[in-house]
Amino acid sequence: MQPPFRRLLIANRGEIALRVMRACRELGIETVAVYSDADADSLHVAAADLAERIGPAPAAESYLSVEALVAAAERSGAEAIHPGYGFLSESAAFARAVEAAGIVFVGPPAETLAALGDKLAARRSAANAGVPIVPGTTIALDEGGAARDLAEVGFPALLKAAAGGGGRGMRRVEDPEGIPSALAAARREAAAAFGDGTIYVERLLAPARHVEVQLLGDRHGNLAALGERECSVQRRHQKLVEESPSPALTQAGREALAGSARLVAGTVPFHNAATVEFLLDADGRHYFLEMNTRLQVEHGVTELVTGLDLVAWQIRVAAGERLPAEVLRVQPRGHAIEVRLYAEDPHDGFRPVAGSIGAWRMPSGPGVRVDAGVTADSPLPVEYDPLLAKVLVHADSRPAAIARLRRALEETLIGGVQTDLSFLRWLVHEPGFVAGDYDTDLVAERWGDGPPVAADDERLAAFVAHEARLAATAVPQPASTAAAPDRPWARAARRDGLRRAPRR
Amino acid sequence: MQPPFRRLLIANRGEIALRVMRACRELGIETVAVYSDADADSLHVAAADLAERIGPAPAAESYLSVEALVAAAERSGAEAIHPGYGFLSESAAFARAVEAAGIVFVGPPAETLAALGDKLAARRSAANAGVPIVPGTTIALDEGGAARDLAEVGFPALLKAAAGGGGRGMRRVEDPEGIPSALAAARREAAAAFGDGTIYVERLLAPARHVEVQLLGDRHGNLAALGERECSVQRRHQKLVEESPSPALTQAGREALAGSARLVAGTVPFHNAATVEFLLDADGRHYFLEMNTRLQVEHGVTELVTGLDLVAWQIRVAAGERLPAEVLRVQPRGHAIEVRLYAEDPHDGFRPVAGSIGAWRMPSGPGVRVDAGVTADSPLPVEYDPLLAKVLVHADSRPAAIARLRRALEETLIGGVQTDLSFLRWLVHEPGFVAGDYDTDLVAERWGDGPPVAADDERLAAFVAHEARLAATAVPQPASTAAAPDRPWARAARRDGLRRAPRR
Amino acid sequence: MSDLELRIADRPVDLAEGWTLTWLDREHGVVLLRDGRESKLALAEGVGADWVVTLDGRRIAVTATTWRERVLAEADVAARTHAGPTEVRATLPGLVVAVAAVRGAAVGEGEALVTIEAMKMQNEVRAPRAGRVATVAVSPGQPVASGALLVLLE
Amino acid sequence: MSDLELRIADRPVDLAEGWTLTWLDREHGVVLLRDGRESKLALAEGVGADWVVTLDGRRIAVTATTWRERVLAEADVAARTHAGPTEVRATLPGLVVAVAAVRGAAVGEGEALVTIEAMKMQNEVRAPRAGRVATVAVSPGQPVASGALLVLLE
Repeated sequence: MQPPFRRLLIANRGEIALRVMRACRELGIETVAVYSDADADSLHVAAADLAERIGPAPAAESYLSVEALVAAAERSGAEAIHPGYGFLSESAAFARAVEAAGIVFVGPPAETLAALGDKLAARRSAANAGVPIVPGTTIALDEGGAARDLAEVGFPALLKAAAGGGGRGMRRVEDPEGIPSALAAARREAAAAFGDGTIYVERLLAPARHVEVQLLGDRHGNLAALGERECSVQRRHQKLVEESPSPALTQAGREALAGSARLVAGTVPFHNAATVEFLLDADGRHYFLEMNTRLQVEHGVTELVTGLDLVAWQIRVAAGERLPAEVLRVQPRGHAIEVRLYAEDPHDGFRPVAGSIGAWRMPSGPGVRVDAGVTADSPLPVEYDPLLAKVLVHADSRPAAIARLRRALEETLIGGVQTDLSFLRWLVHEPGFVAGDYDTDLVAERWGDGPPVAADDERLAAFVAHEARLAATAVPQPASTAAAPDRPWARAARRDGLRRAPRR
Repeated sequence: MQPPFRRLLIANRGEIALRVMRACRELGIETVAVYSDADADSLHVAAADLAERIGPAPAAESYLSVEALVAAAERSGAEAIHPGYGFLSESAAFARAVEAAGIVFVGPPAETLAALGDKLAARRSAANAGVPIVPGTTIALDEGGAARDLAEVGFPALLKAAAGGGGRGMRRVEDPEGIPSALAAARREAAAAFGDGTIYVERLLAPARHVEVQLLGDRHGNLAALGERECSVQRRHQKLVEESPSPALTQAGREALAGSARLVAGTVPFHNAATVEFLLDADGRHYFLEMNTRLQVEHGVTELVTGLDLVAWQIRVAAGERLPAEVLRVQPRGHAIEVRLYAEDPHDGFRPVAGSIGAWRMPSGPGVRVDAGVTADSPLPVEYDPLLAKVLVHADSRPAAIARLRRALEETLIGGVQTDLSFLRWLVHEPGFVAGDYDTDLVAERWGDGPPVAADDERLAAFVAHEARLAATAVPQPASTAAAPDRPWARAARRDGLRRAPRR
Repeated sequence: MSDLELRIADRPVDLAEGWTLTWLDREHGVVLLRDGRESKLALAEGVGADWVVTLDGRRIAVTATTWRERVLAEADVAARTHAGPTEVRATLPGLVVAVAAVRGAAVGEGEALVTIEAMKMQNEVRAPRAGRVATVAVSPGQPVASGALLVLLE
Repeated sequence: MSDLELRIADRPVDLAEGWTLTWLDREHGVVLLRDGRESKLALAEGVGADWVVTLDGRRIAVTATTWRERVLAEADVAARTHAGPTEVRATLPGLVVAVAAVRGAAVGEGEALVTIEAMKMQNEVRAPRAGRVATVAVSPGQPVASGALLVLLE
């Protein structure tokens, strides 16, 4: 196969930059990484054929700089740009600047990004197309009318940023008294994050499940709905775990969801990859939330059950290729689950933590896929998203996938910082999750900050610390290795030295 | 699901021991590792719930000791034993001793191991069942009649051990003069390896492809033929690369092969997993070679295209479970390729090399599976098979699988010893392999000892050595890290020290 | 046995019995634990008396002090009983986006003092006790390092 | 530049130009190479003058000698020109399964001397040159370490 492009720039960092590079390598496309000063030593830079510096550490001056990115693409001779997710992936201005420079933007048309980036306008379009939307306003809130609008929508309500996404600019409001402070906070966060403080309100549906449909379209009018992903395990309205198929959907519900997703996509000119997000209420009715015009973090779940490489297809349809019948008619097989490894403390409100990775052992073997952005001893730049890696499993049934995920998480070991691994290891044994019976309140209602450390674990930790301190005191270094911690030829000697250390 | 057994002992080491343990963990079965003195620090021991020492380093006194293994199983309370491949996996005596101790043997019935372990008897049975066999003798050679028998079969001919397998006790004979020395060598090797020097002869079919059919049966008479594996990339009659489906088979050929495999299995009482091996001649006719009554190294290729976990099914059918319709009727999807990473020098006749692993970087990301038995800094016990790991890829077509394999091998890095990685990286660009047009002579005819090092690579290696020597001389160690090469708290300081080293 | 005292969250803790520990990777503190029924991977990271043990993905801070260290620590506590002002410091590096604290103002425990954006989240730094704001050390738009002084409470 | 001379298989080799090298893991010798068009991972393992560089999975032995080392090496070679007997040694640890060499017998270059089984393979150790067997140092059934003397040829 002729490569779709000769050279492609990835306007992103971390695991998704590596993911896109892998697709490029397999397609025979040369890769260009970009990096801020905080990322000069990051994995994604080492993995690329070429690397371009785009600015200092703050994202606003690097990964969010349209100018710096387009200049890097021109300098490196890239024929296309893949934006990944986050950063500028849904920016119509970026897509327009890229196309204006004669470079192909791997994503939907700029006008579609603009139309669907306005979440309020998207709500109106979906409603007009006959798709049920979450009850709420379809026009912007203002301070004067907010009390009346929220009273109509009902409490608890959710304030959301029209330019929003990823849970930012979102605030829950319990009662009329809470409106002014919540509205001010939501506006401030939205303005800071998106440069647009427009806020609207939706009724807070609870209990509800978050289910989304993956779409893939070519430039010739073909559109595939590639099944759904269940994403109800969330904290701060951000996903932690995703699976496909959803344990909450009947076959009829699944088809209805795909139909609604196609209707939403039909309201705009569309090609490339996008995801239509819905809430599912306790009765299984679905309500349109928003359409994300980019690759999702959790795309791998769909790749596992369909056997398709979505990133490769994004690039191929961007180059004008047609989706073949095998893609348009693909049948999902088995069950896939993804868990996200974050540098966050699940015992302290999933607070992001800073620092540096120590040990880094990822699972492998049958049915396990790992997409990682860091490795042992990687520093964690505090400026960016704390996502470290995704562990995905695939098996022939949901129980088998959960068993595999348990096994995979038992093989996983991360040092240096607290991660959500402790939460994930709890989750895969949580009866509701195991039964498929959970909703977006799972983390808040069933986890909180997690159980206290069990007395047995405290005693075991004490035993380990005891042994560790004794070993640290007791092992004198052989003189020959004293000056050589980083010389390869000293490894064997050092290893032998360690073996002589007393075991208990 | 109720676990099929409470506790299972794995009578093996290396990657296959880890593979079986993963299946057990997913089934909720506790695992017991066994180890010789050479393996006390090996990965498979650390991965098990329990570990039992079974003897000194030589395999004859440890992994081949029926007595030591059965005793270890009894000591540890194991309800079942999985033999892996190699070692005692096809030993009827072992299977009988296991069953006599009231422990379940995860494999076909002992009488079946005995019947098919005699390759000569198996040839006769297959021929009687109407399956074409490779032309040759169906009775043992003796020194007196060998010249006459070989003259009838024709030259070149292949001497094979009746108790054989894995290429041992096999010798090629070009002409009548070569018979005595080849027969003596084959007998000696066979006697040493299997305790039985019985030899027979087959005509050496060339060009020929090696294609095999995976069988899986339960104790209730259900038998699934799970597609074929093409295994023609070999050195010393041992496989290096396997793929499924075979690029050499038409759909009709595929069905004929599966039919022959079922006929061979029908000559014996059968359940659990086995593989029927065939040669395919240039006209696409197939000839029965042998039936291996155990899991194959390359079983993962079939797992990727079928989505089934063969090891889990081995254990489940051993416990009496029935194969469901989804297994019996499974349809393969996509294309899978496995490459084996060996501690062997492909530039010197694939000679096994000893030593210790240094760097160890395995590929990951979409469509890549790794089953490894070692990790960074692992010593390589010289007593055992030099297989280090298997890298498997799965994609929607053969060209996409090859592209993925190229990408995966570019991510792979192994230090400390020469491996066959250089051969594999050549192979995935070799025009015949890429076209699917290759046979068992590929390695001998197209690789030999590989091309000489290119002049550009010599200059690049010189550059790297130059920089490495300068760096080794130039970087003084900060005093604070001098005594602490193995203390975790010194890592950050040392890393910072390294970052200050001059870059070029 | 040793004279080490093990504490978690400042409570003394007994040592688990029946386990063995094997180092798999000393540089990174990876250990294998076995009790004759199961095995598990864990981490031991630390220096001197201060260790973090990671079990099932959870980091547990453990102090392992010698008799000598305990005697010295008691003397230290005694010297500190004359309590002074409270320093409120940043726990994460980030960008100050709002400052609610006003010099001289009285604040209640839990009252918001400063908002810092880090890793895409806005975090409110709150007063650890009631008091009076003696110093405001930062202003909006200012990046702060981890551990930087934000507010001094009297 | 330096005064290092680079040799592969005892031939001097020029240094590739236009490449940059970055250390990714010094302990294991992992380096990243870039030339402005592509990047590749490689390994540099060694000590002193003797290095093994792994490119595309292939280990290439390279010597990097200083002027001083070269002068010393020349003196060493001069001293060795009075050739003595040839020691045939095991290149792998294994088990001696057959000994064809007979003390006092003449052997041709390439003739089998000893068969060693290692890693499930039988390997024949052959005479590196024609000569006479002065000593047979092993017998069948004997395990040998890597580097062990097998046969002395005169």
